[in-house]
Amino acid sequence: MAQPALTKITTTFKQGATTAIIGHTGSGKSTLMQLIDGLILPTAGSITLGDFTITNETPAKELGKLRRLVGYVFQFPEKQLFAESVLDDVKFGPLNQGLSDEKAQERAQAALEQLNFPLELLKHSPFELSGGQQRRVAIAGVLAMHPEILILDEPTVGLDPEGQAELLTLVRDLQDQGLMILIVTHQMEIVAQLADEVMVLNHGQLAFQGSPQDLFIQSDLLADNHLRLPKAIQLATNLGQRGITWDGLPLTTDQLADQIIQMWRDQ
Amino acid sequence: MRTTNIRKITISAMLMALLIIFGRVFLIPIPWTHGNVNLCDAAVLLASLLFGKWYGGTVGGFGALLLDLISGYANFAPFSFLAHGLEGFLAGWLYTRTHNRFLALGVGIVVMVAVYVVANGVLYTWVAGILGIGTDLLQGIIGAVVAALVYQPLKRWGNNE
Amino acid sequence: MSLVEVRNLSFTYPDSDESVLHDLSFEIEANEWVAIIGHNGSGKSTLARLIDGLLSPDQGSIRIDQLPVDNDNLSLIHQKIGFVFQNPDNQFVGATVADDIAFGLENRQISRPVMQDKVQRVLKRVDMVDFANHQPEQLSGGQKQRVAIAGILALAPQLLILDEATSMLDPEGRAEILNLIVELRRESKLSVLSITHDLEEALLADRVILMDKGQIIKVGTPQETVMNQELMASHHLKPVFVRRLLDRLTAAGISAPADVNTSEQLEMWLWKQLDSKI
Amino acid sequence: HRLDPRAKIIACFWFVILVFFAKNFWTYAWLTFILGIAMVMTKISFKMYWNGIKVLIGLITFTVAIQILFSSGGTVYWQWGILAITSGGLKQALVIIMRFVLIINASTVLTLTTESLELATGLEILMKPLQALKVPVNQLTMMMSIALRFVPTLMNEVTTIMNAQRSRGVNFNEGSLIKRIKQLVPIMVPLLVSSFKRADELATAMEARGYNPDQARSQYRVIAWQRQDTQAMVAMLVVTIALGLLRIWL
Repeated sequence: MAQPALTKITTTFKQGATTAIIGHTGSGKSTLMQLIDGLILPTAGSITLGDFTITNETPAKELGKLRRLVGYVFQFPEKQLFAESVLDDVKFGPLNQGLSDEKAQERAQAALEQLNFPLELLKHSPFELSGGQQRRVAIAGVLAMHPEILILDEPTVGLDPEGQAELLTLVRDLQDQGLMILIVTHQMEIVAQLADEVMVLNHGQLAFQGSPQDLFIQSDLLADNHLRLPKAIQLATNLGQRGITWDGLPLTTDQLADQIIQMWRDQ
Repeated sequence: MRTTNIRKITISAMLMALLIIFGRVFLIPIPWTHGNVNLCDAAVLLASLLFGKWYGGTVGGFGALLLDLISGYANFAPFSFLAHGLEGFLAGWLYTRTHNRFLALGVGIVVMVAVYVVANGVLYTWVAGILGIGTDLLQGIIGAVVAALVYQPLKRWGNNE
Repeated sequence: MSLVEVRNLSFTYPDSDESVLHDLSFEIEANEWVAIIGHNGSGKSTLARLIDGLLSPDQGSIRIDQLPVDNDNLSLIHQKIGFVFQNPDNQFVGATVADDIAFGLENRQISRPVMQDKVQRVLKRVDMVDFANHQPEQLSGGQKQRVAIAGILALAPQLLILDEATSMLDPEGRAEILNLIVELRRESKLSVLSITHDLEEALLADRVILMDKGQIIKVGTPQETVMNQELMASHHLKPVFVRRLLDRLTAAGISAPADVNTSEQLEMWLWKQLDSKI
Repeated sequence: HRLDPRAKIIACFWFVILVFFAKNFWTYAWLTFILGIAMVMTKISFKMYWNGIKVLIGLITFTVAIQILFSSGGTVYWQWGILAITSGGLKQALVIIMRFVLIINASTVLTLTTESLELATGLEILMKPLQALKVPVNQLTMMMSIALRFVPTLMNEVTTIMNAQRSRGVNFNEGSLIKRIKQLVPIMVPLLVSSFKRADELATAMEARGYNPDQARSQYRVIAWQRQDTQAMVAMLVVTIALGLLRIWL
């Protein structure tokens, strides 16, 4: 424990916005998320979430309350399933919050429905489901707790392309509902498609915070952090270097296509 | 095509790793003794319930042997080998034969406690042996309760031949 | 003479009544890179396991380098095929990197001096010499997969099977592994069978087999398969970037010449078109 | 430190057996002296050794107290019913304390100076003779080395699972014994499920890499018995003879 996992980070996260947190393995991303969820306490400094302030001396009871604000979907969340039925597993969080069985069941069903989970499987064991279904059950278990801040750690890793697309749609739905989301990811496509803001951590220090557009034009910063641009942005960047001017760097294939078509027609 | 046999080795290895983890980090503080009991018996008994006497015995015996060697109780290692080996073997054997969880786990922990009484008696004095019964028995009972609770949702992975 | 010959292969898992593969036949030539694509549940991983003799087929036959894959030839088959699995952690047997690389050599009872020499050589090849005594917990996913590949190279197989070997890695690790494979193929006569649902990865192959519901839907060059947007979409695969952009442009009445197929070609063409227009 | 793990394991058990043959003051003093030298040679702080004893302090205190109060013989210093403090009792208590301390510290020396991987390798070779009894030693040692390899991996998994459960509202380290036991279910079930999955995948990977449980394998990792190991064994022999002499003459 000689080296601090995070050093003197000062930052704010916007309410209702989606922030992507990126950085290579060991950059301190998970540590930061665990601090925000009160799973570990800061050695020095503080974190404020709404009315709560976490410091080194925050008692365990307070942390319990804090964790109700934050929903944390861990990497490979399906690995956390344990109950004998899907419904019991999703109800676990709400019951821990002290809700009645009825209310917990209501919330569980609503969360599963939002995730397009086939409700006829409610009584089945979660271990009988496919990988994609298991992940949806696990995410439902967090959403059923009605968090105000949602942390997603590498939510698409290990899913097939269809599952990945479904998950991105879900995140967009949650964004539309005004939920504040923090996504830890290595995938720049996700940053480009979903994030309002992006934060780059490097060896425990804040290397960048700003909009995805601002990040993607900083080639040195990207190279230092071993970040690869998505193909669409890479192409746009290369064309930019060849003298083509964009009306704001396109972030997705669709945006790139739109701008090219526009340019073509303008001539 | 040979995987069944190799699977026996890998499953036993994972259960041994779990035994070491349960023995080293899953400690339940016991209020009136200022001490902890560890949960390695839960791992032994789960191995017995899920996979029968050979797994129970092998995992219990060799897992406990390793656990003692790496946690600084080398003096106990041969006794632990015997205690947890017999515990796992008998619990597995009885469960396969009778399907009575209470009997299987009960006999398993009684045998384990008995071996430790002898171990303490031989190593130190008989007084120490008898004094150890309390915590060993408690540890065994807690291990058995945990094993019984966890066994239910895990049954489908068992292969109690 | 093909390296891999699959004839009328069918397979059903013992505890299920639905068959996973029906009547498959195809070949892989020596020094060829074949990618099998298909979404989850298409049977592609099962197929790879059958080829390596890790499962036994219900019907049909598989030959590797003329040798039938059956119980009598298993150790020879495993000698000819190196298999990299999806989860880097669950194929790491040894306590350290060097121990893990030696695992396959130990199984073949190679003498210790020869082993030491081989371990050093493949460590150098995958650029992991400094990590020889590291434990798996100290490595990234990409590094673990490199160790897995090193362990295979030490045995000098003829065919390398990659079963979703990059799907649990971050983009950097994925690029590292794919570059390594491309280099290895340049240096030796290694054949590759890669199983993936990442079409960008399949673009690197010489030939692509599209599978769905246990059947081969189409076999062809990446151009004929991966670049066929309709075909990919109808089998739930996410089209590659170049194809999607070209299709968007075509829909708007902008058509690229037929020889524009890669990101680089697209860049050159767009530059010329847009630059001349400005 | 640099000894062959086999030498260390043998020396440790040898020493523990010697402790049983210690009878009088001089024999204990001799063994304490020898163990003291070994402990100093490890260059490990005495705090670590104390930690080993601390765990058993309750048991030691109880045993000693009972030994003092219930033993008889020698001068009686204090008596109340059947309880008595006698010189014989005190002497026996001292002997027991010495036994505890010597045995515990001897095994601590072994553990602190030997990595678990070395221990497993040492154990493996010491078990080899059992092969004659048709014990599948190769398979057992393969199990043990895989077990040690996966302990850190599964430990990380435990941490993640516990964090995930805490963020779902579980408060560990709180509540009655029953509640604590129940809280283990959501940790242990995922842990076991994932271990079974790992075991399955690992078995397939091992087979693909040419592993055959019934076949002999060559060894990449070897431990070599060196002159210093023989010296250590000779030293143990000297210690034993000296102990014997001390027992007879004093």
